[in-house]
Amino acid sequence: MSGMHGGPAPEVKPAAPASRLVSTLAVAGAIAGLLIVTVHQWAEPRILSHQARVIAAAVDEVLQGPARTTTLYVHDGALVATPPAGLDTLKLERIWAGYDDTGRMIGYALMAGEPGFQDVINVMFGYDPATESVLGMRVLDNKETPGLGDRIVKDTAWVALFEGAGAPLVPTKPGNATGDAHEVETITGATISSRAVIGIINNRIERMRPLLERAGGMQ
Amino acid sequence: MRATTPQQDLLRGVWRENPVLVQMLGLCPALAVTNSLANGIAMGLATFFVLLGSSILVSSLRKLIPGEVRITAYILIIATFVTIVDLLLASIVPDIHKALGAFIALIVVNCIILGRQEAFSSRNSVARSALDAMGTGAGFMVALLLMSGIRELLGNGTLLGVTVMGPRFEPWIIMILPPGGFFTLGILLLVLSWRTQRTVRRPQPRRWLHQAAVQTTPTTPVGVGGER
Amino acid sequence: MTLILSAVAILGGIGLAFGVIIAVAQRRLRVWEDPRIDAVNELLPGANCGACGYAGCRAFAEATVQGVVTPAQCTVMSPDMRDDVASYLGVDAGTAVKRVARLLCAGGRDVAPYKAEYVGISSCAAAVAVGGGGKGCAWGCVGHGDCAVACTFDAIAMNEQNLPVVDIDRCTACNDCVVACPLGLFTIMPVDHHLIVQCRSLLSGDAATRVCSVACNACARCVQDAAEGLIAMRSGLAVIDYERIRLEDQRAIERCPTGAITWVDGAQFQVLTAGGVN
Amino acid sequence: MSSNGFRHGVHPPERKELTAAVPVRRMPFPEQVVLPLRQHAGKPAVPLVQRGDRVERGDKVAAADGYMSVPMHASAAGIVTGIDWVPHPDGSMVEAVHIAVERHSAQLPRPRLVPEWESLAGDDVARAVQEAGVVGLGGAAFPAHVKMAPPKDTTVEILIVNGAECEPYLTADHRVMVEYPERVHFGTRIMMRALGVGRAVIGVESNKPDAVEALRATIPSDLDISVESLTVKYPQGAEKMLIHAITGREVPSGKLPVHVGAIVQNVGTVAAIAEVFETGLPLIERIVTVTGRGVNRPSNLIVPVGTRLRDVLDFCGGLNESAAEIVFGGPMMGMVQADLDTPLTKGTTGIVVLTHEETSARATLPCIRCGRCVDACPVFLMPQQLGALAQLGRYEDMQQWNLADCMLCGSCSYVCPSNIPLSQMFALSKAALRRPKAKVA
Amino acid sequence: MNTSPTPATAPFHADTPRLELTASPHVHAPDSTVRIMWTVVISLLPIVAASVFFFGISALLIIGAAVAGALATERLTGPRNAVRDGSAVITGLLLGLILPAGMPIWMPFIGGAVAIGFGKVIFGGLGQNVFNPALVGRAFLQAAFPAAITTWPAMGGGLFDLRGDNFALPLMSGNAPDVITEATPLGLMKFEGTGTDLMSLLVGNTGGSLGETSALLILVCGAYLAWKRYLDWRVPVSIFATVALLSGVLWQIDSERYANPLFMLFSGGLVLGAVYMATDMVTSPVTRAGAWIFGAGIGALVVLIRTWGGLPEGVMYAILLMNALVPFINRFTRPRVFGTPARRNA
Amino acid sequence: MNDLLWILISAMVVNNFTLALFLGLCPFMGVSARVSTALRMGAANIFVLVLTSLAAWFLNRFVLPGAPYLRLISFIVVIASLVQIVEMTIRKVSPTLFRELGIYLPLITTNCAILGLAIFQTNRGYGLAQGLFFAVGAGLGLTLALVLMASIREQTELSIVPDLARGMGIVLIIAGTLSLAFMGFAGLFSS
Ligand SMILES: Cc1cc2nc3c(=O)[nH]c(=O)nc-3n(C[C@H](O)[C@H](O)[C@H](O)COP(=O)(O)O)c2cc1C
Ligand SMILES: Cc1cc2nc3c(=O)[nH]c(=O)nc-3n(C[C@H](O)[C@H](O)[C@H](O)COP(=O)(O)O)c2cc1C
Ligand SMILES: Cc1cc2nc3c(=O)[nH]c(=O)nc-3n(C[C@H](O)[C@H](O)[C@H](O)COP(=O)(O)O)c2cc1C
Ligand SMILES: Cc1cc2nc3c(=O)[nH]c(=O)nc-3n(C[C@H](O)[C@H](O)[C@H](O)CO)c2cc1C
Ligand code: SF4
Ligand code: SF4
Ligand code: SF4
Ligand code: SF4
Ligand code: FES
Repeated sequence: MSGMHGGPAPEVKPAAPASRLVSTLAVAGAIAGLLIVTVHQWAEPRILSHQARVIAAAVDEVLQGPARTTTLYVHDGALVATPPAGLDTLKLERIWAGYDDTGRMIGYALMAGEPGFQDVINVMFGYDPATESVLGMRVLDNKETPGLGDRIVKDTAWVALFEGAGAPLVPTKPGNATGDAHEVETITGATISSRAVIGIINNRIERMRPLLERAGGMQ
Repeated sequence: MRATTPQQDLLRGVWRENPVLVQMLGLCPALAVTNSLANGIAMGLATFFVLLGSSILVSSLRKLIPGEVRITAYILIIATFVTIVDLLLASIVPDIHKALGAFIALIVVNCIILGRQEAFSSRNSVARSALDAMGTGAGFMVALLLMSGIRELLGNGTLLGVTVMGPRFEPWIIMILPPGGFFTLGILLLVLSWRTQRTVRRPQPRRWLHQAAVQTTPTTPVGVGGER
Repeated sequence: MTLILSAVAILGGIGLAFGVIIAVAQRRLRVWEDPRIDAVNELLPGANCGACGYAGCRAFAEATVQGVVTPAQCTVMSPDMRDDVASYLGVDAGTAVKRVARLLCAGGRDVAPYKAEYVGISSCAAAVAVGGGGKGCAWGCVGHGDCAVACTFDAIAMNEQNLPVVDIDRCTACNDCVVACPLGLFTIMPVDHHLIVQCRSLLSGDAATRVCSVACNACARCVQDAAEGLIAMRSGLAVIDYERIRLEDQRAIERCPTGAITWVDGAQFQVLTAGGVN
Repeated sequence: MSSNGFRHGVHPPERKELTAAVPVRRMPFPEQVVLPLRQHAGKPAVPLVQRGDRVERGDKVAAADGYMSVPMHASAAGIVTGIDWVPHPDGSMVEAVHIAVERHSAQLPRPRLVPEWESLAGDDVARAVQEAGVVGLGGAAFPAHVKMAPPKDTTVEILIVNGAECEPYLTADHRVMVEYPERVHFGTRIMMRALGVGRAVIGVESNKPDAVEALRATIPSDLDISVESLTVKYPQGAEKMLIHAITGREVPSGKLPVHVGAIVQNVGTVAAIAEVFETGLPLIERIVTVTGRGVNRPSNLIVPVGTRLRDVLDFCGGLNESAAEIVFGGPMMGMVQADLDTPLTKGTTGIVVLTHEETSARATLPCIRCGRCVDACPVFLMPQQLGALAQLGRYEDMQQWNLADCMLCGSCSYVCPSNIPLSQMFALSKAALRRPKAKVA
Repeated sequence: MNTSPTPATAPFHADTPRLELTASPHVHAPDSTVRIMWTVVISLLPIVAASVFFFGISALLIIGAAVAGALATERLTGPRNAVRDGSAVITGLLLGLILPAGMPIWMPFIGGAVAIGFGKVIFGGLGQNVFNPALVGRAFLQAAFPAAITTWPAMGGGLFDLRGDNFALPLMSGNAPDVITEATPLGLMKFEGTGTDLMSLLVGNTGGSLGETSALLILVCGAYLAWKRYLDWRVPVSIFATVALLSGVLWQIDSERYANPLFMLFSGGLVLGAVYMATDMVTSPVTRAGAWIFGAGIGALVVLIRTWGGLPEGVMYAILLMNALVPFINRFTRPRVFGTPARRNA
Repeated sequence: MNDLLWILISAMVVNNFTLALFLGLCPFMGVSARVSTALRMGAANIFVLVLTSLAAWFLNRFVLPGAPYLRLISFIVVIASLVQIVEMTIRKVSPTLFRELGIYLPLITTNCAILGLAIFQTNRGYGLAQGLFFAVGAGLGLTLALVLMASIREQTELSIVPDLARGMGIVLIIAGTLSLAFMGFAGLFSS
């Protein structure tokens, strides 16, 4: 099954001295490391900044264009603005707080992911603990079926439903809506995915509520 | 051994020994990332680059590398190139990098690349290895273009995101789902073997029943089954 | 800077480590097989026909690599393929006498009629097992071409008289047809043997010619005409002693009343006009 | 599972009504009898006569060639016209002693002494049976004396007399049992004595009540003989099936019946043995069923061995125009005949003339894996698998699927809705495996 | 190699008819593959009629298109005369019967083509296929046009009004159906947790695909085939048994979360699938033991997918998955050969 | 749903490496002609996958925290070398076992599934236990796909496949149908 056709038969080499084997690999390895790390030096800042941009955009969106945002880190059960030194900030769980130009806090942007129809769906959403309402939602990435599941991204009307919806959200079959603020219609043909998104948000809020309340007190 | 001309080195891999369509190697990327033309092209280019780079390096170092550790050494070389490509894509075209996901990294184990090192570069001059690599890379590219073209066209009605099949076209979602990948490649192979069919005739295993019962007189019925 | 160093260190380290391990391992654990065997095997036709007398091409490859046989023993290879193998191994290609398959029956359906209709699986073996296949002459070719199917080299085609015609250029004397024929009508012999009795029927006289007009009716004229001891009459059939084939000449066939004994030069029967393996 | 049957098997239409009630008649002597030297399983006999010799009815014309062989006797008085090739029922050619039957002869056998069997030891009885040229009349034509002297290391516990006659159309055994029950019992007695077994069972399919009746009525009081009525199902008569039905034992794959302590002998054979010790006459004639819609006067006949097919047919009013195919034996396993000059042999149980409607080959379709063949095979093979392999000529693989255990009963071919000639393919595959292998793969 | 001896002279014996030589056995059972197939076709007609009764002319259009697609492909790519054996008609009919009434008819046509092309001809035509062609067609359509295939037109409406944009241009999507759609009983169960009453399931006036509806009718037709021994009753019986058992147990555990067994049995495609599709002799095991295992496997998978899976209905996938296992089942249920000690597996 | 169990099942059927994620297709196409071979290939695969999972975990934990960008190269080099060593050892220690499994090892090294596993495991931040369940699940999934394909191919080998479809064409169509069938598992235990 291999692609190894043609080419002359391998001439029978005498076994090379062990020293050569070792040195070859060691040197090769070293050189490889050198090359890679150099490129990496060049590439890393760009990559990080791009990631930052993506997240910033999402935060911006789900918080409906705050004037200012700050990043908060979850550190032993509390939200801290600056984590103790020595910890890699990228490794910590992060949430973002948004403020309007008056400096009043609009709400928090939270990230969460859980299995949807095919695989894990990652969403970013804005939440205002004061009014206990969702400010906005954006699916960061998903592997749902194109044409069905991915309506949770493409169906802007549906995404809009989350703005101002009261938490906890209540999934409703299209047409059965009673106008209650907590209701979010599911998507016909993508019921599972849409329910998953709603579920993710609810669960995340559940888990973060104590933290947020404490933080709220902190203000 | 009959030596090969440079043209052969170059052209062999493109069609007659196409790595994907003929040798059935490097199937994973060929199926996994071909759900849109853009991805196909990106993956094709990336692989091309890695293949060319490692072939040149391997062939130039072939005298230095002892046979016992050649596999490991080759892999080192290949992996280095791949990592570099990975970093470059991530920093230059992040979206495509995201779409291709892990499959950029998986170029390392793309059977084609190591296969070529083992089979060719480890034994031939830099120039010939380079030609061979270009040919094979191009062949891989051809396969990817075919696959991803067909799949995006039917699966989304677009090419490179541009609507081609008209606004009311009902996309065949299956084409961008895993089964669609298998089916597309399957059909490609069928078409190919249909073309070769007409040139070469394979000897067929004997099947008594399907060379119809002996007719001594036309009145006695022919075995219907399976006649072709 | 530390970054760079650490990277170099890590990969260098890994390389070092496995360099050592593999080096040790290779010393301890190497198992070696002559790579030329595979190479030669690649060069062989891969028909696995056994004409060379070995169990498949790879066995032959081993033999050639060990120098037990010359590449020419493989009757299937074209001359230049032979030379490839020979030159690769740096040995002499060697030579072999051309042998081909000969049919010991001339009873096409025009001269040897059928007495009943066999209807069923289109195979000589099958037909013969069912009431003898309906051929008037129980020894004669029933003409469903098992041999033609068995021949891996497309050397046999059925002619419009339902007799197999051997293309002596393609025939590699692989013996498949000999095995395939349920009536044992094929035999392998050197092309330069001209005298052949194309009949196996043990009937004699009218009994023989009644079922096949080209049958050997045991009149023994060829025995008298041929060189002393070349041909003998055994139980209703003229038998040629190929040990003495040097003595053969055309006189033997001149007075044969049925033409059962023939002087074959090249192909045995007239090139097929119709039918044929498709 | 039922004590008097076996699992799987098929139910072909019996068609026995044509001759079941027709009493056995003796056929007049033909002008010529032809005695093939190969009429039995084993080595052919060697001729003792030449052209011009005069022979009386019952004279030995060919001698047994070793143990696995039997002598042959003139079935009619006349002049030997030569030893020449004739068509054999199996389609090949065979050398045969031709005898021009004497027109006005009384056809009386030479007076001969009847062997005193009570005084003989088992082996001598067997030897006498061999001398009389008796072979199995159930179709296989296996030399009878061999079965009468089983290997020393085996013990025979039961003698099974095979009166199943499961093949459609045939009624020869049926008539024997109805008309000569005592002879059957006498033969059984001799066999039991020779084998030294205490118990004998006569197995008869329940579609022959009169036969069961007749046999039961005449069981000798001093013998442990019982008559089993068996379920009507093909191939009930097959040795293995019969033994299973009667003793509940399975003959191990590749082994002989004696390995489960049983010997199976066909009723006709048993009767023939009895005749040897009643009249002293060797086996020179047998009962044959001539039947089928293609023959004008279906009947059960006593026919001299070596009578040519055409003579028998003529005596039965010849063929009618619907006749298409002539079979020696039953339609399930019988051998089809190509030539009317073929002589009847000792193994010929019947002549069945089939019509076009019955035989006209139907189109063959691919296997649809309906599994009917699997449900039909009495030895639990997977014919559809075997068939597929056979088509590709993968005979070695077929052995993995127990091709060797296939007894070519034809049940699978019978049921296959796609009309695939499975059993024929299996016969060919077995043959192919026997052929010398010239090469690999 | 079709040259074959034609007699050159008259038969030897002028006085006898020309004799035929065929291999034994010389008699044959009456059933033939062709007869079996066409009988199944006929047994399907009542079900087709019912679907027309429920879904009006649309049903006929869909089924017709599917059959057309199947036959066309069989005719063009299949062996000569293959269409005559009727199996392609069955494929088409069954495919049509498991589609919703509202879809553009070019979809069923493609489905039929795929069913025969990829499901059958590729494998070598009649009897050679591993997967149930009709279901291959259905699975293809479901993956290709998931939206179209999960919108179920409601019952009712006149005989002649369409249940959707049946006549959308080939390859173009239909207009949003102006007729009311309704969820299938299973959809309701899965997504709303509401059941449907047994009677309407049996009679069949519920949403769903054309033939999935009237359980009773299907059972009757199936019984007829089983009686003719054209389908193996073991398969449906063991499917029903397994589903009833498993869902019964679940129901005992928590009758709130899990559907009751009767609902499981008679909703969705289970009846049609068990009776007509799992029983396709080509794609089901040849041994009796195999049939039981096969059925049990399907039953278990159906319960698994319906209860914990993403999709409301799993019969199609269950059968396809078990189809893939059939070669395996055959090899492991190989009967013990007469006179051999224990089973050997090839 | 138990986390570890979900990882296992998801890797095995829902996101089957071969049929849903397109990993390890070369061996899937190449070594699926006979059931016996497929089983051995599967076994060898499970072995290497577990080995990989361990190696990856070790590297991530102890070697690479400082230099994530060296992951890829370190993974593949380590895995390939490990496999090559294992291969040589088996070949020496037990020739029979080598004939049974060993010959597949080199092929497996070239197999995306292995590296894929390492990478996914890293990206999803699996711990040791999770990693092992993931590896086993993936291995079982590969084996399942291989064996199914093999048994089907053995079956189709017996029938009269049209000349066109001989060889790989039909294998791919079968694979496609299989992955269609596996879509039935989509969303299993996720909602
Ligand atoms: C190929 C295929 C892919 C699917 N993909 C999704 C999906 O990504 N997300 C989803 O919620 N449902 C998906 N489904 C599930 C069906 O659409 C399911 O019927 C639907 O979610 C139920 O919603 P409904 O009750 O509005 O019909 C898919 C179904 C199929 C056949
Ligand atoms: C990343 C990688 C890719 C490989 N690709 C191929 C390939 O395409 N074809 C092949 O036959 N072997 C391939 N191999 C396997 C090696 O070629 C195999 O180890 C070699 O043929 C035997 O080397 P050894 O005898 O020194 O162990 C690959 C191995 C690795 C590690
Ligand atoms: C399929 C099959 C069916 C047979 N049917 C019968 C039968 O009906 N009657 C019979 O006597 N022998 C039948 N035989 C032959 C018996 O197996 C056994 O050879 C015979 O009864 C032994 O008795 P014999 O040697 O005296 O003929 C059959 C054999 C086979 C293989
Ligand atoms: C009882 C029975 C059920 C069948 N079911 C199907 C089926 O579900 N799908 C199908 O395509 N063909 C079916 N067929 C027809 C035929 O078997 C099928 O087309 C074969 O798979 C073609 O090789 C069935 C045939 C019978 C006798
Ligand atoms: S099969 Fe016969 S004819 Fe064909 S090559 Fe072999 S020997 Fe010659
Ligand atoms: S020579 Fe033999 S095998 Fe060939 S056609 Fe004649 S009988 Fe058949
Ligand atoms: S009976 Fe015929 S069609 Fe049915 S499985 Fe057996 S061989 Fe196939
Ligand atoms: S012929 Fe062989 S395979 Fe067929 S039923 Fe009889 S024993 Fe079974
Ligand atoms: S490319 Fe994935 S295994 Fe070959």
